[in-house]
Amino acid sequence: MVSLEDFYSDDPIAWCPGCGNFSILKSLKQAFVDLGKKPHEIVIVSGIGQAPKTPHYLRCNAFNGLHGRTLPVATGVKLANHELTVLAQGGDGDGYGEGGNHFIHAMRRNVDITYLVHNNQVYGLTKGQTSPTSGEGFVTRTTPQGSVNRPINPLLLAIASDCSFVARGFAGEIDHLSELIRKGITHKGFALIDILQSCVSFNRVNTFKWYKDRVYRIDEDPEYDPKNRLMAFEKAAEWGEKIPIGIIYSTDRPALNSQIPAIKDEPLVKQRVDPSDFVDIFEMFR
Amino acid sequence: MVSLEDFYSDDPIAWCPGCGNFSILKSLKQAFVDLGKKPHEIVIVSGIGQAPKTPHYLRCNAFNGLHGRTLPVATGVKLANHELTVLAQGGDGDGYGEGGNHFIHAMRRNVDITYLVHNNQVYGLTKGQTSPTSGEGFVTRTTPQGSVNRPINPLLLAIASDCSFVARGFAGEIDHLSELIRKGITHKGFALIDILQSCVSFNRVNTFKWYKDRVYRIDEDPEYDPKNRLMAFEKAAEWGEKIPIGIIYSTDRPALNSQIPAIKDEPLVKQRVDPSDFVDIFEMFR
Amino acid sequence: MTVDISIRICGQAGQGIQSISAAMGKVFIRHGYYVFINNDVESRIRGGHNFDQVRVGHEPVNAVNDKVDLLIALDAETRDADLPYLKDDGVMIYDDEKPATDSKNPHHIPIPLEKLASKAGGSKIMANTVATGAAFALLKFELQPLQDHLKEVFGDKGKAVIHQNQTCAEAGYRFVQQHFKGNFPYPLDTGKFQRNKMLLNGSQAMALGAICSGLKFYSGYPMSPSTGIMEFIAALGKEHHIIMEPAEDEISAVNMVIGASFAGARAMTATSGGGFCLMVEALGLAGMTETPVVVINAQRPGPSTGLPTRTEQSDLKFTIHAGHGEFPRAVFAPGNAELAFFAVSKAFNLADRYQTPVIILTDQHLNDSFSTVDGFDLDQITIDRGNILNDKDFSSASDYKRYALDKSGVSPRIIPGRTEAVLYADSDEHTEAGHITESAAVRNRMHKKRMAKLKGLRKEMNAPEIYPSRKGDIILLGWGSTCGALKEAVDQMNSQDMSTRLIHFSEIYPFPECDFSEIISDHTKIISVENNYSGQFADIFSHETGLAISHKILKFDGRPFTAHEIISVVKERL
Amino acid sequence: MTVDISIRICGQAGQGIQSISAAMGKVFIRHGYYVFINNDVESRIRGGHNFDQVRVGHEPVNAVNDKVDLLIALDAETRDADLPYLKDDGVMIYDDEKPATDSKNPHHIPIPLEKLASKAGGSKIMANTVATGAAFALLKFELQPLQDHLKEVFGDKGKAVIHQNQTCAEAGYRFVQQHFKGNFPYPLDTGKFQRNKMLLNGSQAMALGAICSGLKFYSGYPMSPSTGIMEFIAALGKEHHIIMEPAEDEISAVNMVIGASFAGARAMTATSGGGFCLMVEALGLAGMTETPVVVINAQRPGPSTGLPTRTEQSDLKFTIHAGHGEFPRAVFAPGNAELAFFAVSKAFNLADRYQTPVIILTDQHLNDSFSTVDGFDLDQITIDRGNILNDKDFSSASDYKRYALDKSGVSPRIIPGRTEAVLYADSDEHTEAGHITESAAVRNRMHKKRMAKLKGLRKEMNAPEIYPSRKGDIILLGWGSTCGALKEAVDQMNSQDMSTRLIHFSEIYPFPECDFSEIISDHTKIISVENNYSGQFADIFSHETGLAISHKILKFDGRPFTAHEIISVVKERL
Ligand SMILES: Cc1ncc(C[n+]2csc(CCOP(=O)(O)OP(=O)(O)O)c2C)c(N)n1
Ligand SMILES: Cc1ncc(C[n+]2csc(CCOP(=O)(O)OP(=O)(O)O)c2C)c(N)n1
Ligand code: SF4
Ligand code: SF4
Ligand SMILES: [Mg+2]
Ligand SMILES: [Mg+2]
Repeated sequence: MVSLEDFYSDDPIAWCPGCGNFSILKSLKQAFVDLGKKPHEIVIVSGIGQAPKTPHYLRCNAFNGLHGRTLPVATGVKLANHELTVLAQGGDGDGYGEGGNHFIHAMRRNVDITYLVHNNQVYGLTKGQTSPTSGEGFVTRTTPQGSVNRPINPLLLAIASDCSFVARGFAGEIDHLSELIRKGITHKGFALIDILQSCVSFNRVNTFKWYKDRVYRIDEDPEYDPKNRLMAFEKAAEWGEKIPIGIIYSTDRPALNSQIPAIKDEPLVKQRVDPSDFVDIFEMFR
Repeated sequence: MVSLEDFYSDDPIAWCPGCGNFSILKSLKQAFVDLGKKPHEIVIVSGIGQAPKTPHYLRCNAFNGLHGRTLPVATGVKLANHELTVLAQGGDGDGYGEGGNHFIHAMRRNVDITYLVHNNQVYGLTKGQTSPTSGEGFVTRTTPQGSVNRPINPLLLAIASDCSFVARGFAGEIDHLSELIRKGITHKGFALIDILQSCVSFNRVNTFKWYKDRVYRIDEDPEYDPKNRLMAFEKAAEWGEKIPIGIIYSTDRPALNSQIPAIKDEPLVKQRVDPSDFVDIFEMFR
Repeated sequence: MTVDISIRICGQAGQGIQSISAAMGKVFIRHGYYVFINNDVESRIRGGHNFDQVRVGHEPVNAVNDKVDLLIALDAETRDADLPYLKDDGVMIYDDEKPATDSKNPHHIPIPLEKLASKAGGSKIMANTVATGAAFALLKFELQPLQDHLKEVFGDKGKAVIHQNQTCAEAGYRFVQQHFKGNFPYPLDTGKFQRNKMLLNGSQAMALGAICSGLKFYSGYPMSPSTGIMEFIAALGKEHHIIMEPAEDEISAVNMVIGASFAGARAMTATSGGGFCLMVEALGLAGMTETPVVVINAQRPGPSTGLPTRTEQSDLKFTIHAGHGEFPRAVFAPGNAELAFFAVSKAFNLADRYQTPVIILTDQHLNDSFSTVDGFDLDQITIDRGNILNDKDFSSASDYKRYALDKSGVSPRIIPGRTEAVLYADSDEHTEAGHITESAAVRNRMHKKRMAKLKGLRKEMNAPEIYPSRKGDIILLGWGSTCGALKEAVDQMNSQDMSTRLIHFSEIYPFPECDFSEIISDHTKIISVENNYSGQFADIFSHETGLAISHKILKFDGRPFTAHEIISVVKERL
Repeated sequence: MTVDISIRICGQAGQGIQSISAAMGKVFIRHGYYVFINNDVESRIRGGHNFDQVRVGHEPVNAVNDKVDLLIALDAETRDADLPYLKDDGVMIYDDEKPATDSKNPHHIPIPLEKLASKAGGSKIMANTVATGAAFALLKFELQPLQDHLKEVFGDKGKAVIHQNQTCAEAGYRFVQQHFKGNFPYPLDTGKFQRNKMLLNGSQAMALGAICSGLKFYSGYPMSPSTGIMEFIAALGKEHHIIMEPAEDEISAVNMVIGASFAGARAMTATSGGGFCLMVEALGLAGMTETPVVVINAQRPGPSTGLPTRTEQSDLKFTIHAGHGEFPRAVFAPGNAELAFFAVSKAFNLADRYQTPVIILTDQHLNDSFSTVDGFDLDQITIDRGNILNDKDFSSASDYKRYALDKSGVSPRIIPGRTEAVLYADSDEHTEAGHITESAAVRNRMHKKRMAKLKGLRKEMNAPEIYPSRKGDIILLGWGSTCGALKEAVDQMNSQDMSTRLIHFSEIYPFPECDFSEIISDHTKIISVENNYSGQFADIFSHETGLAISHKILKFDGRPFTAHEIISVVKERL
């Protein structure tokens, strides 16, 4: 049995007071406890930004790599040892800006990892520039006249990529978010959880209240069927007065790691190799 | 008046006999002629692969850059001189693999360029490896057991990104393709034209006949409304026995280049600068 | 006595340290002083331990000092960490609700910063303005210039805000006047108001240099310590007709810049090491297609993410050799903000004239530190776009060949759309016409043509600065942002009868032609000083000149050198 | 007389040149010969001018020859281009429907290649098999071994295909026997069948080296000339339990590899210059997080896309300095396929033991050329995973610190999930526990710890090969794939009374400890030979050893050196 204490880290938290990341951290720990995962069974791969500092603030294996490169590293970890519970984690700039290509391709690969994007619609750590999810008209020091680009809708991209689990959470709904994370981890395949997170320092538009006033849970609508892709496209396109949270789309297809003959029997890291096993390999060249 | 001869290039063509690229080249020249564009008014930015050799085979300004980097270069060209007709052009690997991130972001930027992707579902120039659009089960030297990744559906990604003009053409329908290219160029904003192109050397699955047997023109269906995004998602998801070609989605939103105050009056390249204009700029530091 | 005071303002991120240093800087330069402001911040937005250090003098100041005369502590923890840097006769200001360890020290002055701020109608957060007022009182500087500054800064926030701030400043000022009975050893005479100096940081200087040289297009992705350049250009873009396009990643940024430059606009990008890594493939693209491009690589301590908000000079060899294959380039490493301004301008001209990438290598210390510049002489700036053909230059447009062979290595270019001619640019090896070739003979000619540019570029490189002009047995050797600290060290060593000279390089590659035979004899000791682990420039210097380096003073903890530090190591080693 | 014949097969891409060279190679090594096959192809799939050159000898052959004894021309245009490379007494085979310029030359043998192919029940495309048969007849080599080979190659295509091919081969063979009345000067004795030699290219050798050393994970993106490595690993992946994951780009490839390695699997990627550029940021990541990783950079002529299917050695300095900031690495540049096999194995061990990136720098000539190897002694391969802790090694799992300070620079690692302990790996500067730090003191310790690995690595580097052991006034200096041509040049020069030695480096960085005082005197002339424009290795060598280079022989047209070429330049210059 694991408890919250097992996930205690003594590394002092460097986030701003009031930042939405604190709640996400809480949800995440709770999800691990609920799943009964032990710290050493977990690997969190994170990028660079405010969000990616998260793994330092709990106890688990952590790889805090490059800005934008979480998904390839996490994919490598999972394929090397699919017995680990692997999460990738970063901000909206990290995941949808610098890491956009990996995002698209990780989804089509459908490797069994859970991807948490702390989406504050701004670049936090670098002090508030426009991000791929910043709204049109958003004024920052890089867009003094307001952003003129259409924001990325990560959920639509995910459904278009036939991502097998697509969800949106809100940092202000800790239990619901924790449940989404739990389900994402349990899901066999790539799980995207885009998390609305307020940034008290640099996003004065999409504040906690702004989100709070808009979000609603789709699981309260009995008609909504997350297996229906067309319905999912429609739901995912909703943004504005009302913003849906919950599982938007989910589909069953085999995870990459379950399709590779080389790891049918055991993970790569458990396979022992002896050079002398390979005497026959040279025959084809003789 | 321009004619096809104006677009003659003496550079010998290095494609395989029977390659679908020949037809695309033809459609492209025809589109320029039909639009009355002069060679020097056009810039084609291409990547690396078989498809990106295209601009050498006609007369126009050409920038044959890096594998995967057509869209940023083309964006830079257009923003520097929006009076030019700017096209970007490459293969499926170039555009959806190496260049995937730029693809997503060019669409949300909606810069007024036309993007032709010669989609042969394989890496041609490097001799036949699996590409992002290769079908599941496609056997190549990098996927000897058959590809297990879900292919990218570029049209779905485009619609999800609210790309303002999304079309699919087929190299086997030269006039139709030429018309799509013409419309793409006329369209004010980012126009994606994904072109089904047979590769006689490395794709023995998706052959000319395979495509020919499947494609049908959506403009023959009077009910189909390319302005309807949900309808577009549904149509774009069609792939298999029947493959739609034509304009799948189109929407009106201002092109990036029309929204930038700096080039309201004239393109950047026409603006003359004199250092002495800037005496006052230092005042804020005094 | 000439004044040379250092003031450190320390506290948590978010407490408004920079408003204090900015206020001081602005007011002091407007009263005839030279100011240098260095900031030392952590990679976080709130909390932690950060400081700005303001150095003020009658004479130019261009480096940080080890010890400070005045410490303004906005928070208890950082205060305790920074107290050791206070001179013995220095004075500290701190909030009285955060008791000092040694509260009996008469030079440690408790002030109810937050209380006064609240009382003055502001919130606690305006404690920084109270502290600014208090510091002005300690320095015996008049209050009015500060009040005028606050009015200017908060001008567009309305009268109420101005009033609150002025009240806070006055409260701090008065408090010190009433309660501080000690003696602050280095008062600052207010003197006359004048606006003949500028205070700006390296990022701003480079952005200005670019703008004044005709920059038309910028694309970038935020990365400390380069972000300031992008933000400054974005701010001025509308007024000066410059496009600043935020990119999805650094690869896109540099390729957009190449596209814009190909189309005829002066274009630039800036980044730091990690982003520069991602741009490296495109450098070769610019080299091969012969597209002018200016890239600023503002260094920070590596490897990898490293120390994002700190300084280092460890990308030198990487920058010189970045990119596969061989192609010509120039690399500058300006020594201070003023040199940086002109370096950008020269970079644009060389990029255009040689049709190849030019890289400016700076670092966090140069980019973020504010220094005082008398002004930039715009007459020194010329805009030379190189050899560009127009319709009148052709007999027949169809004969135009983009890569026509020429001994200089430079073929005339055209701007697409401006002439009837068309051009083919190609990243593959190509013929004169720009078409892909497999010919060994053509390859040889084209590669030699491109590489021939290095010869021309080498002649363009400025020789290093030798300072001062009189002889010295000891030579300090440096490059880039260490210039200020090195000059100060040289001055002090000379005043201490250690006959010393500086050789400082602001232009590095191709290594400038220079002859040191006049200044170096057999018993000269060359001591290289660099902000990196392995002495990268020392290697290059001795390889190029054949001169041996006697000692290397290397520092790689992310902090800039001080003159004092350099001198003590020199003394220790000699 | 010992045999040393060169055969060039030229034609358009798609005409099956490689089937001919492969058939010759396989049959000849199985009959006791040494074979070296070099290919010279354009970056296209059909058409153009391409050739394979097969060199066969009784003694080991490891380089290309300038002139050929037999030219097999599958097409008229390429034939005319290649005729100048035929020796005066050489023989040419060509299709009689594509008349030769000089059709009266009795050594130019028209054969109805395509007609015979069609008649033999195949299609015109099997002209290549007819030509193979014809060549065998010319060489006076028995037909049966070729027929056996065809049976083996087409085994899984069914009897009909085998039969067609054998018929074609026989038709060509008989045609020559009946019509060729001339004399082919260098017949090849068929000799005894034996299977004690291997014919393989550098890509295959490196893939095999990796597999035999426990490679478990590979990810890559196709790029000539590295693609062969990936394809070979993919082909064997299922049988040998290796994952080969095709990546969306090179950035993803190297980061996947880092992830897999972090998780405990031996992992590798390979690419060429352009892709390597994109991997450079991740090299620093591996350096900082101390994750073992092996990267192969197979060079081709740059800059940029350059000449995609050709060879060059121009990424050396870039590779050594690639990545911002400073971190330890090793760089190998094996001289031939056999050395390359073992280099990969050593690279894995060093990467694991020093927890840092190791780069293998090869080129198109090494990767794509086939050479004959007697075999690989697997006993010479050990798998050393370095210092890895397991549960039994801890008193308390919670005390584990990933970056515990150690003078060697190497801290024991754990494999995530295998122990109760957890680890924090970070690309920011970090504490011993792996958490982000801003401390100058910790930074200093950590950076020194990492850089200390260079000292250990340097001791691991093999000194260069000196060949032959006897003295020489002339020293040829080389590195990487030029080894074969250089050795041949040395042998020939010595036989021509030019007393010459080779110094050849297969391991380059950190520069191995080596002492040349024994072999170099004041009148030794060191001539460096490199496939690049600027003599990159010559610079490094003279910087490291203090020895001056007398001459540089540089070649950068994308084609490999021949011994003859080296010798003529030496003679010209001395
Ligand atoms: C290659 C590279 N480019 C840029 C950076 C600088 N950088 C660090 S964090 C960041 C953006 C952070 O925004 P986001 O990912 O949204 O995370 P947040 O801080 O908002 O949580 C950037 C641009 C970097 N570290 N590496
Ligand atoms: C950075 C980089 N990686 C890899 C390559 C090698 N490369 C050249 S073309 C190509 C793929 C071509 O496939 P595609 O884009 O589909 O074009 P096609 O040849 O099929 O038209 C690759 C991988 C390269 N030139 N640059
Ligand atoms: S800057 Fe924003 S995202 Fe970062 S810690 Fe502060 S509030 Fe959170
Ligand atoms: S390889 Fe395929 S895509 Fe390339 S030219 Fe040949 S047929 Fe066309
Ligand atoms: Mg963010
Ligand atoms: Mg393709």
